[in-house]
Order: sequence, then structure tokens, then C-alpha cells
Amino acid sequence: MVVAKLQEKDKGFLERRRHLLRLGAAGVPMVLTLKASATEPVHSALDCAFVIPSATNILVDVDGKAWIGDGDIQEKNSGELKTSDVTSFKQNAEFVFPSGSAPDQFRPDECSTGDDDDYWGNDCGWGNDYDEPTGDNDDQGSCQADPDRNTPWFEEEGEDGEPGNRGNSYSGSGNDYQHGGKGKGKGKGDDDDGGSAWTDCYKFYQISSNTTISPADYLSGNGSWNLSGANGLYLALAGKYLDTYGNDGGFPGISCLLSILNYLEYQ
Amino acid sequence: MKNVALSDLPPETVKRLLSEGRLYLHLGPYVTALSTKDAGVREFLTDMYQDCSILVGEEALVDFSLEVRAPNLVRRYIRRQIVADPGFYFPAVPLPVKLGPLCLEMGMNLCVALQSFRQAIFHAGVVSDQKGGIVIAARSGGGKSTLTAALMEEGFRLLSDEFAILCAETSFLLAYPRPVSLKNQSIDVVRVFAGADQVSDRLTGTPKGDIAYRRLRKSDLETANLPAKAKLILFPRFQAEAAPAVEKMDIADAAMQLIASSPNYQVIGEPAFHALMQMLDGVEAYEITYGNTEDSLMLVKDLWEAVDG
Amino acid sequence: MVEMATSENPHERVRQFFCFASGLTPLPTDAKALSDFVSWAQRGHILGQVAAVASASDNKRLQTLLENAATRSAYDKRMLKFETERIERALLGTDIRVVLLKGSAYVAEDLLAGIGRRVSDIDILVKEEDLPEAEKLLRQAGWKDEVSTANPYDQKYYRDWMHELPPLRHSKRRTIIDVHHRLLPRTARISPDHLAMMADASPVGDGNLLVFAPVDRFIHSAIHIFADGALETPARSLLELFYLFNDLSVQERDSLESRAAFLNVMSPVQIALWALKRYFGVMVIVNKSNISKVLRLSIETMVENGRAAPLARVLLYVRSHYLRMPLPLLMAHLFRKAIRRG
Amino acid sequence: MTVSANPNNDHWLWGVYTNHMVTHSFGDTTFVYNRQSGTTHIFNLVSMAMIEFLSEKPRSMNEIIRDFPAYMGVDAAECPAGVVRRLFGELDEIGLLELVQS
Repeated sequence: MVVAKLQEKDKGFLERRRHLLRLGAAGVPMVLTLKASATEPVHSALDCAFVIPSATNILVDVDGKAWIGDGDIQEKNSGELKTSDVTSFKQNAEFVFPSGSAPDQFRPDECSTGDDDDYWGNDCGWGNDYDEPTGDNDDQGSCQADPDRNTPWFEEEGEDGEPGNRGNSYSGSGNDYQHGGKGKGKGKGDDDDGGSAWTDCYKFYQISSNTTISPADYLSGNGSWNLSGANGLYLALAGKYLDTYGNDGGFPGISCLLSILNYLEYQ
Repeated sequence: MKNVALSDLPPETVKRLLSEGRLYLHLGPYVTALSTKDAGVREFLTDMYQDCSILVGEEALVDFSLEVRAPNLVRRYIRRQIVADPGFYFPAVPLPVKLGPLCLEMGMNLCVALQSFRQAIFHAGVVSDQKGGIVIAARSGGGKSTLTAALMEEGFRLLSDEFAILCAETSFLLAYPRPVSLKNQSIDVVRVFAGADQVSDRLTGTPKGDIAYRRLRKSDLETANLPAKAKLILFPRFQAEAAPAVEKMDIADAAMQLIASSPNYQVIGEPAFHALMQMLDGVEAYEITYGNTEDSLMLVKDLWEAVDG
Repeated sequence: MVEMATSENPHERVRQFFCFASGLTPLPTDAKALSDFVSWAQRGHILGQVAAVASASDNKRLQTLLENAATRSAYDKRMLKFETERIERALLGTDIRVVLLKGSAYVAEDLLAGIGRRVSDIDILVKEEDLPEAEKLLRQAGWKDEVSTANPYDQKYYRDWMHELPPLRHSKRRTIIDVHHRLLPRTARISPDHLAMMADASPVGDGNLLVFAPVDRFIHSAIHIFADGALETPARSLLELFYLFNDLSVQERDSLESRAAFLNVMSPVQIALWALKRYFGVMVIVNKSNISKVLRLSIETMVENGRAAPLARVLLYVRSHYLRMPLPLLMAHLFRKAIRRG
Repeated sequence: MTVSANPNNDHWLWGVYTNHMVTHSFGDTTFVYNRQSGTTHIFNLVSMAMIEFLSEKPRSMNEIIRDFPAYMGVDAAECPAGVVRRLFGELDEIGLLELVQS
């Protein structure tokens, strides 16, 4: 550069400078920095919303395990759920999230009717019992891979993948996993529950059809999340999904959520 | 490779090229490879972009690749969503499948905003006549697109509805004409003055309300390789019932707002700084407030007449 | 060479692409081959690196794309350089010696490996005893706790178990700095001798900043990529390894394995050499028996099938975590992280 | 406060990285592009005056506090040390000040 020559020192020049100095003494910055990097499109990322067109329900147990599906569950005023509905909901769930997935505030407070999933729902138990499908010797590998049993992204690798059209050698094992997991969960539940027709070991959340979720609504000005209600739970699970699988699986709404998380990360 | 108009390609060729991801749309400074299997998106494209230039032949070197598709799992789970995938980290919003055209348009905008670093991009509409260009800065609810579409009917050519694309070497504005996106009430306003056949079907229930697109004009495509020198920068403010008003803006304020609206100014660095400063040396900037389209046109025409040719 | 049509065999194809990308082979002139390669490079975010080694072409479209990518990589480089300078400023007048890691080191030394990297954070290494003072000074210079890890759980987790401070984000510039005091977490299965590496580091110019010696630089990159979970961007990671390897003298290359053995990081270095041999035809002898077949398969799937390899990625992700922390800790971390994100 | 982050060390002379600056003025406002950071800043008459003052010759912090008011044509009361320090800090933070000699 060359430092720009001082502007013509017109009559007002010194006075304007004095005025600025007084502002400086009052704490006004003398240098402004322009922030331009990707502000605009990224801001529009914050505006994103997604629509859940058909009714979507979420079942959460005391450990924070969660099932997402479209089945219904009868609920008493006390909040107890019909056990057989619960079993069938779990069986037909589209997604199963492992223990710890649903944040505390979404879980049932207590569980007096026996919790049928406690036994095998803890941390990594659900991984190690199975043969490692790919022959990896790291048993631990299966822990992380485990939750995908109900999130069949490898069935649909490539955009043409139709349900059930398993594209590669991994998917077979994913499928086995899925069935193994479910069979076990169900059997156990039946055994434990015996005759009890109602259970308070779960909470049931419903999202009606055509619900629009704008993740940014759950975001406070300082970037922390304040999730509540069924939609908040949905976002929490989407976040969990994102943590594990990234954006590949197409969990509904995930791109929108990711765009916001990216915004927070890259702004 | 040769250029043909999209409308010259038989529908089955368009369909095949789109499904193979080899429909190379050559528009303004960019070549975009489009890929979709969605019939709604294809229909929108063949209608709104019918006069656009398509590169035909072997494989092209493209600036952007954009795939508009149903997200994998969604197809199975919620069957009615669609997503634009520009092939980089920035994810698009999944939308119900009937909103595919919106997805396409947003995806194309994202490509330019986030992957193009040769020209400085500012969020603004641009129109021009032989005198030079008018930059209409984007402000939420400011009415940029409505005003842009209205000026198109007043004999101005459309450079872009979404981006002021500033050439770093010449500090001239480049054209990237695309269908003008109209929201809510402005859809009917534009249908009235541009003719209903110039406006696409209304997409309802988008995250931004109703959206429709004003068709690309052949004349704007034919002049798309002509740059324009900016002469006037407007910051529109629409206020229901407001009396029309004009306020001259400090160029420094205008510069600040433009930089804040740029997705790539920071990335380009010094050439963008020089180009922007050079552009601003030759312009005046105004904030205009208005309550209806007639008022906004009147204000702009007055300001434009005062600008030297 | 015969006509440059791209091979159908995925391994051959990727190998050919890496040759173009690293400048070993001139870019193809055949339109189809060129466009296949360019779109591969675009997807892998390595066009900036390609631009740095490609010779000028009279293909105007190609030049345009390369310039576009070069502008983007110049920006990253500028950012890294400036942030590095800011770190030096923050620690001015102290005896703290900072080793620049990864991108910031490559940029400081103007290495080819520093071009075209997309980096959102800076990694530095300081001696553990200097950690409190370094942290204090960086905080004074405007680096604050990153919001997403400012919670007590993460703070404790990082401080107790990790090899770095919780990430600090500059309150004005929003850039992130990771201050390491080891190269892998305390809990890691392998424990690189970072003190030996620091002892061999040398200053950049006449300032307080240090960089690893070339052999250690390669070794650290291998650790980062194969033991620290950086293979999310396989093309970029492998190119980086290639450039770092390429910058080594014959003697340095010969000393790699003994140095790796001395530093206790044999396995990632062997994997790195195996990958360089497989994809760049680098002439090294690799003892494959030390490398898990599954791991090799995962890497091959990642590299040769591009991003469409979710399971391979999960395996690599878990593996890198596995290398870094014992199982209960890993699970606890993954789950707490999951809850917290909610 | 530690010595390191603090420019008070009287052996340290501060100048301006003039080669890193590209400027363009609109009236009293100057747009400053910093080549090193790639960032654009907006300076007012006071911050520009400090840049000019320090490009004349490098100075220590004490000299800056002592001599800047006179350079501005005001007495010290109108340009107190606190304001000068903060202004210095703003310029230092955006990477335009160079430690010339220590």
C-alpha cells in the first residue's frame, strides 16, 4: 500500500476526528471487520425446515432406547401404554436407536411394570453377542455398526436402490443383524411382561402428518439446543443418527439439521 | 461439443441425459451437469429453460454437478421427499417431491454461491439497459425479485435475479439469467404484468410459502454474454401502505451490506476487493421504500433518468 | 502409453487418477477420460492440488476449473498462514515452543502437501508442562471454549482422556485451534513417542514455531490418517501422504521403518506405505501380515468406491476410536455425545 | 496480564505491515484489505491516523501513548491512554501491527 493520503483537511476534519475520539473513549470500536464468508447462503441454511408428510410416532424406554414407526399405541390417561401395542410397534419400527439415544427429558420417569429391554439394552451388549459380520476381529467394531440394523442405508446404496435391493456384500449381514435384534427384543419382552396388559416403561410421542419442523426454532441465540416436545425428540434422534452415520442415510430431515450444525461449525 | 437449445432435444433424449447426469446446461459463465429422475423437475426444466443452451456430445468439464433426487432412505420411509445434492458438504433441504423445481433452483443457487470463486458474487438481482446496470440488493422481504421482474417488463434485460456476479478483471457484472423466483403475493402481481403464461405453476407449502417462477426470456439468454457496468445500487424496502420514499446511501454503507451478502468475497480476497471498490467508484446507492410495485417502478425510473448514460 | 481411456477396473482407475492428480502423469487429453478424472477430483476436493501440479493447458474450460480450485486453495492457505502468525503473536515473548502440525506446518514450509487442503482448524503441539501457560495466553488472545464442547462433560473428557485441549474457537475470527500435548490420546492403543519427535523438530525461520523433521512429518501424517480417523477424505489424505513421501530423500525413506519402530508407531506407517504402494506404485517393501485384512479392505472400499461406502467408513471410524480409547470409555463417550447433541 | 500478550515492553517497537494493506477511501471511511488475513476492515479517521502515525516510524507503546495525541492535534485529555491502548489492540488483533525491533 501505500497508506492513503489524509483526506483534505477541511474545516470539519479535525472536529470529526475529535468526535470519533470521544466515541472511542465511550468504547465504540475504531475498526470494523467485515464478515463475509458464506454468510448469506449459510444463513438460509438456518431457515431450512422439513415436512413430515405422514404421521410418525416415537416410542422411548427408560434407557433412552427409541423406536420410530407409524404404528399406533393405545394410551391410558395415566400415560400407561398397552403392552401388546408396544410390542407390535417395536416390531414394525422403521428405526431403532440404541440405549441412550433419547435425551433424559424424553424418557419415562419411572418404570414399575418391569423393563423388558434393560437386560440387553445396555451399552455394548447388543453388539458383542453376534458374529462380526465382516469378519473383523475387532469386536468393538460391531458396537458402532450395531445401530444400523434398522437403518438400511446400505440396502439402498446408490440412488436406485429399492427397498430390499441389497447392493453389496455388507448388507446381508446388516439384515441378519436386524432380524436377530428384533427377535430377541420381542421374545424377551413377552416373557417378562407375562400377563401385564399395560406398561409405564415407555413414553409415546406422536407427530401428526404434514408437521413442519424448523430446527432453528429449537436453537437459542447462543447456539445451544433447547429440544422439547415430539418434534424436539425427533431432532434429538436425527442428531444421534447424524453423529453415527453422517448425512448419507437420508434419515428424514437430516440434511436440514446438518446444514444447521454445519452452520454452527463453520460460521 | 456443440450447443443446442434445450427445446431442440427430443423429450426422450432430455430424459436419458438427465437420468445419466449428463445434461450440461450452459448458462452465463457456468456449465452445470444436471441429474434427475424426477418427472416434475424434468417438466419444469424443459419448460422454464426451453431456450437455454445445452452442451451436447461427449463428456463435458463442468463447473457444478447437481443431482435432484429422492434421498435414499426417504424413498422407503417417507416417500414424498426430494433433495438437491450438489455433491459437496453443504446439504440441501429435503422437500416434498412436488417441490422438486424449488429444489432444483435452490441447488443451482447453492452451486454458484458456494463453489464458484472466479467472480465475486453478491446477493442481488441485476437488470440493465444500454446505460448500464442496476443492482437490486437482497433484503428479507425487500421485494428484490418482484422489482426485478417488473423492470424486465419495462425494457430492462435480466442479468440475474439472485446474484450480482462481478468480474474481477473488469469489475463489470456478468449475466446468469435464470427463472425469477416469486413468492406469495408477488406471484399474482407478476402474472398480471408479465402474462400468466410467463409464470410457472405455483408451488405451495414450501418453507418460504408459495413460490412460482417467471420464465426465462429468449432475449435475456441471447444477450447473456454481454457484461454490464453497474451504475445504480438499490436497497429496496417494501412496507405495506408506505408512501414512496428515496434516501441516498453512503457508498461505504452500501459496500458493507454487499460484502455481508457475499458467499465468496472472503475466499477470492484481493481481486474481489479491487473489483468491488472499482465498481463502487462509479455508482450511486439509494434506499427506496414503497408500498406497491407501481411506486417502486416510479422511484427507480426517476433515479435511473438522473443517472448519466 | 496407450489411449487414455479410463480403466474399468476400479483399482486401476483410481491408481490412474492418482497419477494425474499428483502430476506423475500429465492430464489426459481425451475428453471422456479428462472429464471422468476432473469430476473425481471435484468430488474428492482435490482439484486445488491438481491445479498446483498440472501444467498449463490450452483447454480453456480446464484452465477455468483449475483456477477456480486454485483460488479456493489459496484462501485456505492464507487462512492457515494468518492463524499461524496469530498464534506466534499470542505467545510472543515466552519460551513456549509450539510445533505446528499438519496443514499449518505444510503451509509454513511451503510444501506441496499444503496446497489444496481444506482446513477449518489449526493443530499445534506443545509440551505438557507448557500447556497451562499456552492455554492462558491463547485465551487472552481471543480463543475461547468452543460452544459445542464447553459443557462440563466434554471439558472433563478432553482434559482427562484426550491428547488435546478442548477445541478453542477464536471469538472474532471463528477459527478453531486444537492444542495437543500428545499425538494420540492417553488411552490410545499405540503411543507415539512425541517427545522424541519434538526433540528433532526445527524452527520455521527465526521464530518460536517449530515443525517436525521430514521423516517425522510423514509419520505423523500416517498416524493422523490411519490411527486418528482422518480417512473421511481418502483421496486428499493419500495425496498428502504421497507428497510428504515424495519430499523425502532416499536416506530418509530408508529410515522410515526404523524410525517408526523407535517411535512405536509401526502399524499406521506400514498401512501408509502399503497404500502408497497400492495407489501410487511407490517402491517400498511392505509387510502386509501386520496389516489387518479388514482394514485393507475398508481402505480399498473407501478409496476405490468413493464416498459410497458407509460401512467401510463406520469400520474405519470405529477402528480409529478403538485405537484411541479403551472400549468402555469409547462407548460412554459415543453415548454421552449422542445424548448431549439432543 | 502477562508480558507476552502485552505490548508494554519498552524494548518492543511497533510498526505497520504496510505491504499487507490495500486501502480505498469513500469520504472519511477507508476500506482496508489485509493481504495476510484476507479480511476487509473499515477504518475511520482515528484508526487511519494511527496507521499513518505508526508508518512514519516504529514506536514503543509508551511513545505511542505519549505522542499520538499531539499527532492528532488534541491534548492528552482528549486522547487518553486507555483509548490509545484499545485502538492499538484493535489494530494488533487484525494483524496489521508488526513487532519491528525487540
